[in-house]
Amino acid sequence: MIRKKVADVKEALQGVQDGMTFMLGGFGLCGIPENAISELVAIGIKEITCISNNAGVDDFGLGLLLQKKQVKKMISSYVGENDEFERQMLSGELEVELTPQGTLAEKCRAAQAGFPAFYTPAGYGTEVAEGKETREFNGKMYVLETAYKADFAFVKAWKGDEAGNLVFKGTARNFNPCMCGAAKITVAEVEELVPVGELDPNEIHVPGIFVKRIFQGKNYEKRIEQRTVRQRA
Amino acid sequence: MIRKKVADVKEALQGVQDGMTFMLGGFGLCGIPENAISELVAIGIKEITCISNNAGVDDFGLGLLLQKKQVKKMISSYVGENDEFERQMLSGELEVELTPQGTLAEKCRAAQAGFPAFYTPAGYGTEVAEGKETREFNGKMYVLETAYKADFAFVKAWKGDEAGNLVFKGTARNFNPCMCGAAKITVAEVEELVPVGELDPNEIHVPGIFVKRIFQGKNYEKRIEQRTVRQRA
Amino acid sequence: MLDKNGIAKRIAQEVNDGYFVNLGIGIPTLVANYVREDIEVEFQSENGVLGMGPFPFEGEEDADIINAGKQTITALPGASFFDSVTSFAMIRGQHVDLTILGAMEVSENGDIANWKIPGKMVKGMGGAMDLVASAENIIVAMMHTNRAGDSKLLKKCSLPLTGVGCVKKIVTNLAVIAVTPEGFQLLERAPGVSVEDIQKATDGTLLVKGDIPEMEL
Amino acid sequence: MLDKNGIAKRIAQEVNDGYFVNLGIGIPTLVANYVREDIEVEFQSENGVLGMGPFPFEGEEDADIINAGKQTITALPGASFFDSVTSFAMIRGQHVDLTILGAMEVSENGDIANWKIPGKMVKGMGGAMDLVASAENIIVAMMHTNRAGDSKLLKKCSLPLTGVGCVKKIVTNLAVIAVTPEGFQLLERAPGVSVEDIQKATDGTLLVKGDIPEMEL
Repeated sequence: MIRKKVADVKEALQGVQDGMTFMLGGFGLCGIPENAISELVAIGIKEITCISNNAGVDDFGLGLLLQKKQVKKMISSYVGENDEFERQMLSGELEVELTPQGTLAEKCRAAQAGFPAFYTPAGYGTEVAEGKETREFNGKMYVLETAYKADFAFVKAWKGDEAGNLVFKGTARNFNPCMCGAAKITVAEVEELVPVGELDPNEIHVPGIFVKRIFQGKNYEKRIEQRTVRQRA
Repeated sequence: MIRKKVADVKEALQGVQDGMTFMLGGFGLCGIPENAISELVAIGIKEITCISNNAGVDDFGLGLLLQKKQVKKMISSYVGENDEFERQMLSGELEVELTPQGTLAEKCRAAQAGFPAFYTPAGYGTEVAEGKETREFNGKMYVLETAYKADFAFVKAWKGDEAGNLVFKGTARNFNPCMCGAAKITVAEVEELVPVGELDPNEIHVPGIFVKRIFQGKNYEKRIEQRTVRQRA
Repeated sequence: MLDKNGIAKRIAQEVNDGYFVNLGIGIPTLVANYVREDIEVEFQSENGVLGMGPFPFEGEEDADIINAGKQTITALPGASFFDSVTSFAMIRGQHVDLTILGAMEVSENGDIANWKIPGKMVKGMGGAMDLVASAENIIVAMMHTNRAGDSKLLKKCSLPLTGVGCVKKIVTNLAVIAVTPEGFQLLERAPGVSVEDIQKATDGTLLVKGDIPEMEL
Repeated sequence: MLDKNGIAKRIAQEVNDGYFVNLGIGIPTLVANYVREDIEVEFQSENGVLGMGPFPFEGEEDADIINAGKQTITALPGASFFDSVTSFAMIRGQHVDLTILGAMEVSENGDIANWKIPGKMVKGMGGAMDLVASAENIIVAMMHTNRAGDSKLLKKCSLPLTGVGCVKKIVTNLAVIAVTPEGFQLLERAPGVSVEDIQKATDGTLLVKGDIPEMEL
């Protein structure tokens, strides 16, 4: 077995530099790599490009990096929960590339799986297809989309082991699996680092080969964006 | 919940007709839909095209359909375990389309996921690329491959529930997941049909939406092709 | 005239036995409350759940179990969780039978705009572009006019598009309308709404063939 | 001169700490037996297992746990099972560090042929075309000549290709050879084999620079 465990978030982030491109897992605030984000804020890294479905909220998640103006460019599908984001975007301080959600996931997966490009129907006839090749297959139009390139992928799992195997819980899985192995270095933080052999090999969501470094995260807040409940009858 | 359960293999195969194209899961004899294959032999369906990584052995798996000359065309990556197959192929009785294994899996997945085509490096510069579009991305050459089209997909899982959710065991998973939802009708046979709610929603390998019919299979032989063992020290 | 719940109630009639359904944010989310209980339906949320259930009881919220609107939800027996790639395989691969979403504008040829107002508001398309480019059966749930009173059913969309020629049906506070090769075709009137009211609120071509029944809710 | 186990033993020296390795059928499978025990290595088999272990003890064979050669195997602690799509994501995405496979022919520009003899034998390419088109680091394990005594290291392959310009190194019963822009470069001789022996058995351009050491096994 090839051991991927590192001591802490500091060791996990060794090599990150200003100007790099990062992938960050999560949907809204669900399943985001909280420890990696905090550390990126703490070390004051600058001019980064973030590939992430959302941009956090004003005071949590990627919003923390936006607040400190550490982000040069965001590549996302939906950014509607963040006022500071909208301000920076409309003022031109922040570059934004909006991408359909399924295309965003698949562009990560293409990088992970060695596909340079694929044809998808999403965005045909819209701004998203501008400047891109379009093509007909079986009477339907498709847009050619290319794989992302990134330096680091930061993902968050529920459980993991030293071999880098990951298991997710609920909808906190989302973009995390497709980002594993889609960047030069994939860093996984987990709520619980379990002994090797404890995870059933049939139930592993991401095999360790896609993960370069893994560490046990700390102090997860797991903030809820929309707390919706029903009353007991 | 949408119930997919059918009574038996006969009901599961309703609608199969001569001349159709079938996808069949399995790698070698591991994870093959034994019940569906037996029934296809029993009903004497003819002139079928089979998309399956292998072609079984002479007297088991897809070999049973070959023996009875029910197969018009095989689309596979490796067929080296079957003498009757080789005889029919060399004599010209059987059409054969050999496809790289990863491409075969991805052509199924493309059909499942709504991608008409994708670029892969496999087969560039070989017979496999003949007549296909090739293209350079980032200094490397790729071949354009298109999604398969099939009428039925027959897959075999370890456990499943009435909602069509599937769980696999060991390497019997192989091509089964990517064929689910890749044909017009997907038929899953399982070793154990468990009550709804028994499968952990985090541990489902194939969500039920990709499966149209599910039934509890019978009399699994699960034949081993190469029984290799080591001696106890 | 219908309120948001009325629109949801009418759309719920379009949900058939055996349908896998994706519900967008806003009015579409409400549709789940009105689906007949004697049919089998499963709700998919594109962030990674199939078999979505109602909101959790107070105190049982789980930050790891949300829908695409970031609301805490529950999973019903038979549900599954999966990643974004698998979720969009369901959508792009046309395994989802019905997509219900909101819109800022719809044109008479079925174009839809719902993600951007240039220079003013850019929230992003989320999964909407994948959904409208893939789904065979798309119903738009929206108010017939915007806050300024302008029609949202246009000859041609003025806002950046989300998808082209994809909308099949529209249910508004005033009417049920089909998108046909000839333009918007009026199918039903909301209770107490006249054909003239609908005509006035519709900017695109509105075809009125024969008697237009009032909705049955 | 080496036997099959000798070839495997020499190739095992090319397996470094931290490598994920895919082993083809035949001689490559034997490599696992000779990898140093003080390094961390994981074996991937393209039918869907990472962390492959040795054959099971007699009576513990499981029909559901096999390798790409259809042999019963075991899974080590830390192993994972996955589907074919994920397996080839590992391969195509260059997450596998080293690929070792057999060949019928290799040409001096690194082309490889190992899946078909027209009109005579067609077993198929299995995963070999994906492997050779993707891997950065490909070592061929084979006999230097075929049963008829003809060289398998050629100027140009005569059989249908599996991949072009992809082989980096070749280990045969006679020699270790690198594929360079100038042709085959002789790196090491097998015990008791002379440069002349190797030259005679090699059809393609063979570069011999300086003293050629004997392999250390």
